[in-house]
Amino acid sequence: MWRNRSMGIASITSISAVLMILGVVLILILSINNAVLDTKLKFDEVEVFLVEDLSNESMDIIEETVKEYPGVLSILFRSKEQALEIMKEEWAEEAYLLDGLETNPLPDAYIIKVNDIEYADELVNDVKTLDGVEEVKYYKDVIDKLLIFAGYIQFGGIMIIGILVFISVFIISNTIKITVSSRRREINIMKYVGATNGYIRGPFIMEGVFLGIIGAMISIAIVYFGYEYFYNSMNDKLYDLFTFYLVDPKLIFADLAIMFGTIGSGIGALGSLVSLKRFLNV
Amino acid sequence: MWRNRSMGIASITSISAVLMILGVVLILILSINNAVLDTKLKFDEVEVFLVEDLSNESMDIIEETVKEYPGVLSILFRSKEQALEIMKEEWAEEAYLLDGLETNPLPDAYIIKVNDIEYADELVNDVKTLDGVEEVKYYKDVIDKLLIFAGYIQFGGIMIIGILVFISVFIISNTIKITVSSRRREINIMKYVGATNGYIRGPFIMEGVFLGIIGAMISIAIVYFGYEYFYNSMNDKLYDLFTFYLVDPKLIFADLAIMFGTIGSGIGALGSLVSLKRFLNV
Amino acid sequence: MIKLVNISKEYRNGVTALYDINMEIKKGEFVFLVGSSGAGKSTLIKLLLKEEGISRGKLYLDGMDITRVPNRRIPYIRRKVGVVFQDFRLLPNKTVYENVAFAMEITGSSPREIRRRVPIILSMVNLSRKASSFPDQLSGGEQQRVSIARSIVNNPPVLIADEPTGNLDPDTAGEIMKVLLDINNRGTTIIMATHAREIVNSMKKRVIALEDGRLVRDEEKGGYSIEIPNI
Amino acid sequence: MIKLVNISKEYRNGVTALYDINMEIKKGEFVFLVGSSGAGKSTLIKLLLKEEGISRGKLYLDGMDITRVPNRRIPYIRRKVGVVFQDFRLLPNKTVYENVAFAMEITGSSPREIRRRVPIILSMVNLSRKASSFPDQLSGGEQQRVSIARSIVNNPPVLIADEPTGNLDPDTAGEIMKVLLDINNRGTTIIMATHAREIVNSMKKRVIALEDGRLVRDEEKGGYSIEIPNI
Ligand SMILES: Nc1ncnc2c1ncn2[C@@H]1O[C@H](COP(=O)(O)OP(=O)(O)OP(=O)(O)O)[C@@H](O)[C@H]1O
Ligand SMILES: Nc1ncnc2c1ncn2[C@@H]1O[C@H](COP(=O)(O)OP(=O)(O)OP(=O)(O)O)[C@@H](O)[C@H]1O
Ligand SMILES: [Mg+2]
Ligand SMILES: [Mg+2]
Repeated sequence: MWRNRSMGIASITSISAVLMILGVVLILILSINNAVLDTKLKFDEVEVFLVEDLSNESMDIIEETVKEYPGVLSILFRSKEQALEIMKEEWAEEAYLLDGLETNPLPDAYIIKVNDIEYADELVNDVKTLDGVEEVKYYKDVIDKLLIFAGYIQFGGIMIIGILVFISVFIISNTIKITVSSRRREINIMKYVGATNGYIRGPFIMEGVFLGIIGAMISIAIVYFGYEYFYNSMNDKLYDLFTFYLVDPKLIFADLAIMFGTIGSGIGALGSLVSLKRFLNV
Repeated sequence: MWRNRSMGIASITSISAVLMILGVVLILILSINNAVLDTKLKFDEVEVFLVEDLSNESMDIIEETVKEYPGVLSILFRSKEQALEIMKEEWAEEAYLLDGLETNPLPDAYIIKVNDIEYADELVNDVKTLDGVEEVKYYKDVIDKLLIFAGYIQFGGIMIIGILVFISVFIISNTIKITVSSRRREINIMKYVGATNGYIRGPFIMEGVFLGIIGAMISIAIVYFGYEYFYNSMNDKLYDLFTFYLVDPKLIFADLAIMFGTIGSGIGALGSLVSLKRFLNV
Repeated sequence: MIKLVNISKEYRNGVTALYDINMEIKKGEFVFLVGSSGAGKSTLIKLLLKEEGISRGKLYLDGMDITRVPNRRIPYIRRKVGVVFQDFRLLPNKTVYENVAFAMEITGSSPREIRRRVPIILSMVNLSRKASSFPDQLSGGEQQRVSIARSIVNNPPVLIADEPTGNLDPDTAGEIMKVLLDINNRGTTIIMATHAREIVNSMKKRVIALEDGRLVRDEEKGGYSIEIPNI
Repeated sequence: MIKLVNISKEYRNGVTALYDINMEIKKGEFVFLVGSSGAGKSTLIKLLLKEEGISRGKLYLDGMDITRVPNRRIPYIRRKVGVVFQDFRLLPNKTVYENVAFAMEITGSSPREIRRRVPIILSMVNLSRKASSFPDQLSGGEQQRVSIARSIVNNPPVLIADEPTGNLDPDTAGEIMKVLLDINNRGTTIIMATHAREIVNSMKKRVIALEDGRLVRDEEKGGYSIEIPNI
């Protein structure tokens, strides 16, 4: 009785521990994904700066050329005056610096919204060669860096999850192996009395699944409430910068529950099966 | 034979797994600490903006007042011209905007370097009331936000480590409990033949320590080489922003080794002791 | 019922426990298996139970060749052969009642049938008072009687007993022998390995003697030793 | 050597296994403990070995009161009392040789002494050939002989044996009894619980009989049962 209880607790603990870490890493990855996606959306424009006093014809050509490209959502003209206004707004406190300007040194520009900034290279190269285009600016570099960086973190996270799952399956199958091995005598006796493999296997697999599901439930509870608490306290403090990208706990609860339940009971069942195998050949 | 081997592997795996995660979290916390420390150093100045054409007397008073404060490292005068130069440098590409200025709208200022920006509140409040001071700017808010944020992350990290250590001690002591329980008969027999508790305990504790140290060695190797690889590949790609704050693997190796070794063997020994206790009362 | 043809058994560590054994046991027979310690009695029983593989020779049960059978068929063979082990082999987490009931459960007996039969069997081996005890709360002899109860509860056509009276006082042993004789009279074939000279000599049943792994004697109405028991 | 005063034993589950036992066993005596299955023989032995606590009464060993002793002193009491268990209790991961040597190691014997003595003891119980076998490679009787070898290897002043011949054929049992008599003649006090009527009757030693937990007979040169053995 004591032996089984202790080993059950061990199994549940390992399953919960693994799933908890899995949950944390998952939330991290999801949040980073969120951030990357959002940043990509924000940087979805190409700025085309024009030479001073461009003719209407040249402007038409530019507009036409741009509009032909797939992935272009809209093209908008921004006059130098509008640009200065926007700048003043953005500078806020330091706007007084702009008040001292003699003339408006900013150029007219087209603002092109695109689908996905990653595929704007061709567009940019083409537009650059057009008459009357002074300079083309877009945030490809920033985005590229960000993407690579996010990729690294995601890769790292997935690696950690992979290692963890591997380790956990190992620990759990070992725990169960030990449970089974401590019941070796019991299994042997059952076999000698004429029990079939299925008859013996049944309860062990049930137990494995049961332990797995309990472990999953515990870890879901801890991860969910812990994360919700963290999420809310972050939001209270208004660290928008960061918490803006945190996934909403409510949105992931169902996914977490299904995922943890599946993984937990799967590991439990598999662990039992694998570890029983060697003992059933009596 | 097989039983012991399998359980040994289970113990080693759990110890390694825990220490590995511990290592990753540690490195994360250290790196964040680095970043915070560095940011704090960068934001170690208070800017005191002066009204236009301030008298030398008022300036002297300000200098004297400031110098009296403990924690003030230096006080430097920055003229409006110097300020504009610096601004132009910083703006680089957009410096042409400043060329259009009629007059220099920037104020003269004192730049006060302080020991720790966190304790500059009093200084700032005092200086604000002085004659000829237009405005005082320092990055207390930014730093505060950063600190609180870093604090959260560190707190989270330490929580995770705590939970992990707890879980791991539990798993390991359970694994060893199971090892011991599977040797219950053996221990009983030894006791009946007249073996003392010390005689029986010895090999088990040795085994626990041994397993712990092997687990520690494995996790050190994985964490160290894995992190070194990550570190180097990040440096290659020159993501200075981020990798600047990563701790150098070479610097932490010794600490990691000592820490992991101690924790690993400690957990092993403790686990054995704890789990043996109930079996020795025969 | 059981037929052994030229059977030999060599253990993996090189010990040859049985050499070239031939015997045939008919339905309803009562056979004593005797021989000194290490002669090969338990090994022979392990072969009949498919607990150990057969090195050479052929083994038949009920006309079927069971020398080699796939693992999944072994449970069904074992259900035909009740067995009392020298070391009892009781499930430590189950009570006496549950240990016996368990043997019925695995063969798919109905709960009602189990509730009816188990108490009868327990009273046959004089253990009704201990029905709710666990094995480690029993004396050696009591554990042996549980083992016996479990082996006969399913009414197997063959019953194999490895020293079923080894840990019993003569009175209890006598009662157990009565139980065995009783089920033997109802048609169950019984093979009993034993060292109990008095029991063998008094029962006047077939005796098969092993000596260092060889069959050295096979006698109807034999005695424990070779000298003919005084009449 | 051993003195029991009004000893009773009640197990935690409420079973009272011994009632009010009084006896005194002198140094160098050979005592048979007889009684039917469940009479309390093993329980009495467990009390002597401090395996179970004593419910009421007093127990003396070698003049010392050992009714209650701190746990850390128990190993030293057990070293004075060699024991052969009904269920052998061999270490499964050690060979026959190592199982016997182990009992010497824990008492701090020198490796040389161990190498000298273990083979002698193994040949006394006729197991020299099996020295490097593991317990599960032995027959029941062979395991019992290992258990006997281990119990006498340290020359304990008292030897307790719980049915040491239960799994042995009469010849091997006779040899074991010769070994026990031999060490008894060298001064070792021996208490042997047994069901072997022939052995008890032929040895003419002191017999203590238990019945349902009560001491019902204590006879010098007694027999297994109450009727005086025919002369
Ligand atoms: N698993 C095993 N591996 C190797 N040798 C074994 C194994 N089991 C038994 N033996 C050896 O085979 C021989 C026969 O053993 P077996 O158990 O059949 O004897 P037995 O007649 O039942 O003796 P006993 O009356 O003492 O129980 C012995 O020499 C024993 O040491
Ligand atoms: N651990 C225990 N807990 C409860 N009851 C027990 C325990 N051990 C033994 N008993 C009971 O105590 C009584 C005496 O048992 P004991 O083992 O002393 O008998 P025994 O004389 O050695 O019998 P046998 O000859 O069958 O070995 C029996 O009724 C038994 O069921
Ligand atoms: Mg045998
Ligand atoms: Mg007993």
